[in-house]
Amino acid sequence: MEDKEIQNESIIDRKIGLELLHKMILIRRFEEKSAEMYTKEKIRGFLHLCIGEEAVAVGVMESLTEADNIMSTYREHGHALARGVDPGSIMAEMYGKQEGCSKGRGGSMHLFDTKKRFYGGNAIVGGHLPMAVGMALASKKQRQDHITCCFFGEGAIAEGEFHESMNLAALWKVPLLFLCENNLYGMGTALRYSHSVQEVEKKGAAYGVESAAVNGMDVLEVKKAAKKAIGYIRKTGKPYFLVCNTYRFRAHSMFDAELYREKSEVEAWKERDPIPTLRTKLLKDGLITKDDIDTIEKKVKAEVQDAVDFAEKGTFESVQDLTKFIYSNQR
Amino acid sequence: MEDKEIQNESIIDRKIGLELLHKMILIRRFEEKSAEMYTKEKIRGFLHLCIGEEAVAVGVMESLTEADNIMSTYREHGHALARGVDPGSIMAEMYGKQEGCSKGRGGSMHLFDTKKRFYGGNAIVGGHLPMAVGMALASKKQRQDHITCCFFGEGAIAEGEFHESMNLAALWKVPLLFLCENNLYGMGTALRYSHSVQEVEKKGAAYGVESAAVNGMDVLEVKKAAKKAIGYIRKTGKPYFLVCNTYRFRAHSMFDAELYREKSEVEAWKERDPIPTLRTKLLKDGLITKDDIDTIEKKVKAEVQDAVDFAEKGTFESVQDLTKFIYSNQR
Amino acid sequence: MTDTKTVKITYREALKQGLREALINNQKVFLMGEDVGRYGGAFAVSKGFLQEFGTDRIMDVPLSESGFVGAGIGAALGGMRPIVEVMTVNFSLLALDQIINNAATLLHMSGGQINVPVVIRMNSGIGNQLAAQHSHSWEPFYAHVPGLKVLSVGTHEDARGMLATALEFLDPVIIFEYTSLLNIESEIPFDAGAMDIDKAKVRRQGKDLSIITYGPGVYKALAAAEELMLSGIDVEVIDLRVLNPIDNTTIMNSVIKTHRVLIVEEAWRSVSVSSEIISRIMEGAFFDLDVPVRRLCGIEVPIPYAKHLEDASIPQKEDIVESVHNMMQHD
Amino acid sequence: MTDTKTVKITYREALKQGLREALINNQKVFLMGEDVGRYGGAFAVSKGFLQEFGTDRIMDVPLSESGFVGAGIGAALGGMRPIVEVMTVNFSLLALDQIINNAATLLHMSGGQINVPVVIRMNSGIGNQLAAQHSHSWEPFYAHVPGLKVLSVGTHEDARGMLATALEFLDPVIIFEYTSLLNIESEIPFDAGAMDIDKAKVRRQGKDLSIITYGPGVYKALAAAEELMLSGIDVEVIDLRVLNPIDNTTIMNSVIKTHRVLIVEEAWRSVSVSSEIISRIMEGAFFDLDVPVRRLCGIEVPIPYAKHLEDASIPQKEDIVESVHNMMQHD
Ligand SMILES: Cc1ncc(C[n+]2csc(CCOP(=O)(O)OP(=O)(O)O)c2C)c(N)n1
Ligand SMILES: Cc1ncc(C[n+]2csc(CCOP(=O)(O)OP(=O)(O)O)c2C)c(N)n1
Ligand SMILES: [Mg+2]
Ligand SMILES: [Mg+2]
Repeated sequence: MEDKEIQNESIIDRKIGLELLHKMILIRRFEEKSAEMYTKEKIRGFLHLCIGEEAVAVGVMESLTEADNIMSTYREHGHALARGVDPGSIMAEMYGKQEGCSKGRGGSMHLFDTKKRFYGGNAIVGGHLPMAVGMALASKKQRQDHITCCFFGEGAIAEGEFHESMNLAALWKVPLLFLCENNLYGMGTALRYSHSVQEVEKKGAAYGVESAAVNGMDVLEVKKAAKKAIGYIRKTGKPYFLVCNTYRFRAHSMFDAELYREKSEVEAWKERDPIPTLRTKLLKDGLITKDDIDTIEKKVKAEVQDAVDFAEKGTFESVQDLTKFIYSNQR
Repeated sequence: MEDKEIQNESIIDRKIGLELLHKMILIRRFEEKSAEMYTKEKIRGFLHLCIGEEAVAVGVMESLTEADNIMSTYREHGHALARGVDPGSIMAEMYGKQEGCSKGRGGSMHLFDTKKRFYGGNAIVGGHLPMAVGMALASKKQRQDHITCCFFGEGAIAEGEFHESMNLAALWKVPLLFLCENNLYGMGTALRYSHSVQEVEKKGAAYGVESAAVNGMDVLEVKKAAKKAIGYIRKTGKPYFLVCNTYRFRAHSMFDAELYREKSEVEAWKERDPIPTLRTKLLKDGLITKDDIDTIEKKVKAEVQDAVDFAEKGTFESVQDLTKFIYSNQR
Repeated sequence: MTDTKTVKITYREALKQGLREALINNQKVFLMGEDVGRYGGAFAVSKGFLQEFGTDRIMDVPLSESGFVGAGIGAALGGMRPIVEVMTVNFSLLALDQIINNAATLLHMSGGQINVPVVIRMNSGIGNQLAAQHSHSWEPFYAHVPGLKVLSVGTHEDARGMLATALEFLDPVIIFEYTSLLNIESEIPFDAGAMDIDKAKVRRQGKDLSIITYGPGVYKALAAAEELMLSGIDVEVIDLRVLNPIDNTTIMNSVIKTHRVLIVEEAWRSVSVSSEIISRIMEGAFFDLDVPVRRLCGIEVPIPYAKHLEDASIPQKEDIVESVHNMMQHD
Repeated sequence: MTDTKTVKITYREALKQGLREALINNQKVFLMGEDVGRYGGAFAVSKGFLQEFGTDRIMDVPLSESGFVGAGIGAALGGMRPIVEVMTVNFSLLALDQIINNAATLLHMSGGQINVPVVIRMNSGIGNQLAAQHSHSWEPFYAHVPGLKVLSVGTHEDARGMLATALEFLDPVIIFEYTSLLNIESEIPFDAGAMDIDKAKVRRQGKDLSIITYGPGVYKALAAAEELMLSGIDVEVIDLRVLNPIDNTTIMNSVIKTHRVLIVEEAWRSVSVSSEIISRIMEGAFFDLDVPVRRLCGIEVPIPYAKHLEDASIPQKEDIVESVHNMMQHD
């Protein structure tokens, strides 16, 4: 434990500390605002919040380069924000405006930003895993040295696509980070009802894929584990399976009575909230002051407000354009 | 090794030895005749022979009861014969006659005989595994004490259905024997090109499913392993994954130039032919005589000839009946 | 309906009553699907069932559509009476091989030996801004496949009664239920129960023009008909109900009566149920037509998230009214 | 074709030349699929390619259709130009989620940011007694989905040239090739190459009746036309070639000219490409019809193994001739 902390110190300083904290708080406040806008019916459809899981998005993304590819799920606001996708373009997307990052065609579940190499926003559980293998394969074939990082939930592991993708990635030796956010539930189905083996990282062995699990509530631990995983991938060109154990504090989506878990369980996990965890540590280590936190909160507040303003000011695409983007009409 | 042989003795006597030998020879000669009838264009479509793999069919089937359910692949003549499906009805099926076990609608790949609880004859690789889980689940729900045995090739393990089925079977604790015939090739694709981990029995651990591999060229070893597996299933109600390592001596199907493997490899495996292996052992142990073998061969010859005669004498269904069996028209 | 005592319930409640009755009436019936138990059903249709019927009858399943749908099919083979819920029709693509190659085919392939009495329910439809991956209308796919009975639940009566009759069939039945109708209230007979599942139904008698539709089109067409009546146009509304096999008689009787047909369907236009209805009218009632049959279908675009674009991508009441006016002017 | 120098080749050879050319012309092109390499291709189309192009360009893949088709899609996103072979169309159901929810949808869902330049080839058709699970005609499914370009290779010229053009498209292209044509020889221009993939083609000019067909129907229709000519009936034969999006102009021009239409299709009748063609004629050329359009389609039955039943389940030349005679008598 002490040993771990020492190693953590070594990867953190004031600048990085502030950055990590800023990003996590941005995600948190952005999503809180999204929930608010959902109740105001500015945002519709499915809205899946990652509140409680911010450490994973931030810790992993921090360790990737701009050239790396990202693929994610429908619970991807955090990933997109951590990746640097413009908050305004995300909010506008959820408003259905053409200034949105997917021109309002995708909504919350389908954020895309190819400039950031952010490839969605995929809402068929497990359906993006095979594509991630393919992207990594393309990198290998083109002798590019970037990797692909694919986020998915522990629920997705039960899908055949997980199995096929792990096998293909291992067989073909492609630079792919399988990044599982294990938040213990797939909608209302607890891990123990969806997997016969619940330490899901153990599944890597069936494919000879290097695997690890990490405390996903601590951004420093995630960062360290991600760094190790990514280092391995860059060095060997082979895939890696990293499981981040985390928890979502909110409901699965906005339609969820949360009948399947005890309030007390949620409260217990909130004790491990990744934001206070980092904040406390940074304060304790004297890397930041209370003022810094205020500054971040103020800055984030403005960023989120800007995003909302941008979305509000956004415009709706003309209905005439409905059939755009079916074929590219290009050769 | 010695220990093993001693155990083998204990499960074999003259009667059983003759029976095992008879069944393996029946399968071998029946399939040789099928190949002949294919070249004579009596049989068409895809024909997949299991020559070389007879020990698996016979060793496993021997250990099941009449109440147990069987599901198999398109390479299922051996399983059907070992199960006791009438050879005439199989040959007639391949002739496309209405006296066939599937009325000529199925052909070689789709042998069915519900009286024998033989549920196909399934030609989508891996596609029957989920159904096998369901049959086992039905037994469990109805508190029946029979099990389901599902045959598949090692190629099927790469399909998502294998993964989903193993997880479901383990999670629901259903009495299902996953019986993998690992003949080292899926069509022309060698094991090493289809699985990142080639000791496929290791995949059981990812689901907490008890697993084992056995020499599939020795019917006595198969029988012992199957007995153990089936005993475990009956006792615990839980699934078991048994891999029988074997080899097909013939081409994948009748359309296969066998470009993907060396003749010498095939020859080497033929040295381990399960029929001579058992024959030699029984002779050596003094359980049978050369005359016994002649008797078996003669008997089998007659059985196969009867099957052919039956098929030849069979009749074609009227074209008027084409649209039968689409709906059962029953409530 | 004015004669008999009626009760006002939501479509959700109607579905729920039908389902509950099925579980009570037959101990072989069980419900399996993602989040049908602890979560209470993704759309709260099975809320409270787990408590009432227990985990043996109400089975939460892992995310593995091919696996659990296949297991449902297998359980049907094994003597149970499974009702499989695919959370939404979108995910049924993952199980399509099981549904087509196994459920729809086994009766035929086995020469009539095997029945597959499985009921597969799927929530469907467009209209909640769920975007491209969650807004498919796969009725045309299922309507294409012989061996499947395909039902589309467009009214509260059918929501209440179709399941009971489906459970009397020995063949696989696919039931489309519609998310957009769940909260809508309507009157149904106090003692509503099992409904025929063979025939289309004239939901409104009319003499000027026939609107043929199904699913969410039914109430839209009825509303349009009311409005059109104000202009003196008397529209007949036919609810197809059974999309496979399609009931020709009801259609032809209506064409012969009104000589004008408009088809309304949410699914994409090309190769749709509409196409099939038009073809049957071409074949069976060509000389009875006063004007060419027209159709209002889903615009051929992956359904966009933004509300105004989503609305524009499926036929609305106003579109129906306008089309009918157009067709009537063509005299 | 009599003017230019021609060469006589089989359909297989034509496919092979097209494929080989594609591999030579563009280093980003690679072929992936089950048994395309060491086996030489299930239908010997890629025989020798592994030796010529190496394992990087000719990739044998494990049995995992969802996985490797998805990987092909991902590789396209990643900058490669994959040609994915699904061994036969039957297995494409396992990859349908990838093809529809990813390949066909990403361009739209991302607001036009992402192109998916993947070509997916599938061997198809009925006629080799492969029975129900290996005899699907899934053209209607793919023709229903916007975002896909769907080609049906009914002639040797198209076998030679369609792939080259498909590889110029930035959108996903599905190519249906037909097993029953592989060994058939025909003349093609000596310098045959890239063909347009936008338009239907009049394969035979005629004035009395139009046969509209695709795939294996083309040569059957041409043969029927020759025979009908002997009775003085001059039939026009239209090869649709592109099943999605369908070329209306060529169809309408022919209807306006002949006033009589017969559609010939091997796929099951209900909700088929034929249904769609009939609908378009109803909508676009109703008043030009002398007699109702008719169609000869696959009988709605899982295709049986027995030869006589299989033959009876799809339209044959004789059926075409008979139908045309019937339609001509109806004057
Ligand atoms: C193939 C498929 N099946 C079902 C769903 C419905 N669904 C959406 S999210 C979800 C739970 C996924 O759980 P997990 O993978 O653990 O991710 P989490 O939501 O916990 O982040 C389900 C069942 C879906 N979108 N796709
Ligand atoms: C889903 C699917 N993909 C591809 C095929 C074509 N195919 C038939 S058998 C086979 C190889 C299967 O290998 P394995 O599972 O090892 O069984 P074996 O033939 O060796 O007994 C292939 C690729 C198929 N029938 N089903
Ligand atoms: Mg989860
Ligand atoms: Mg094999």
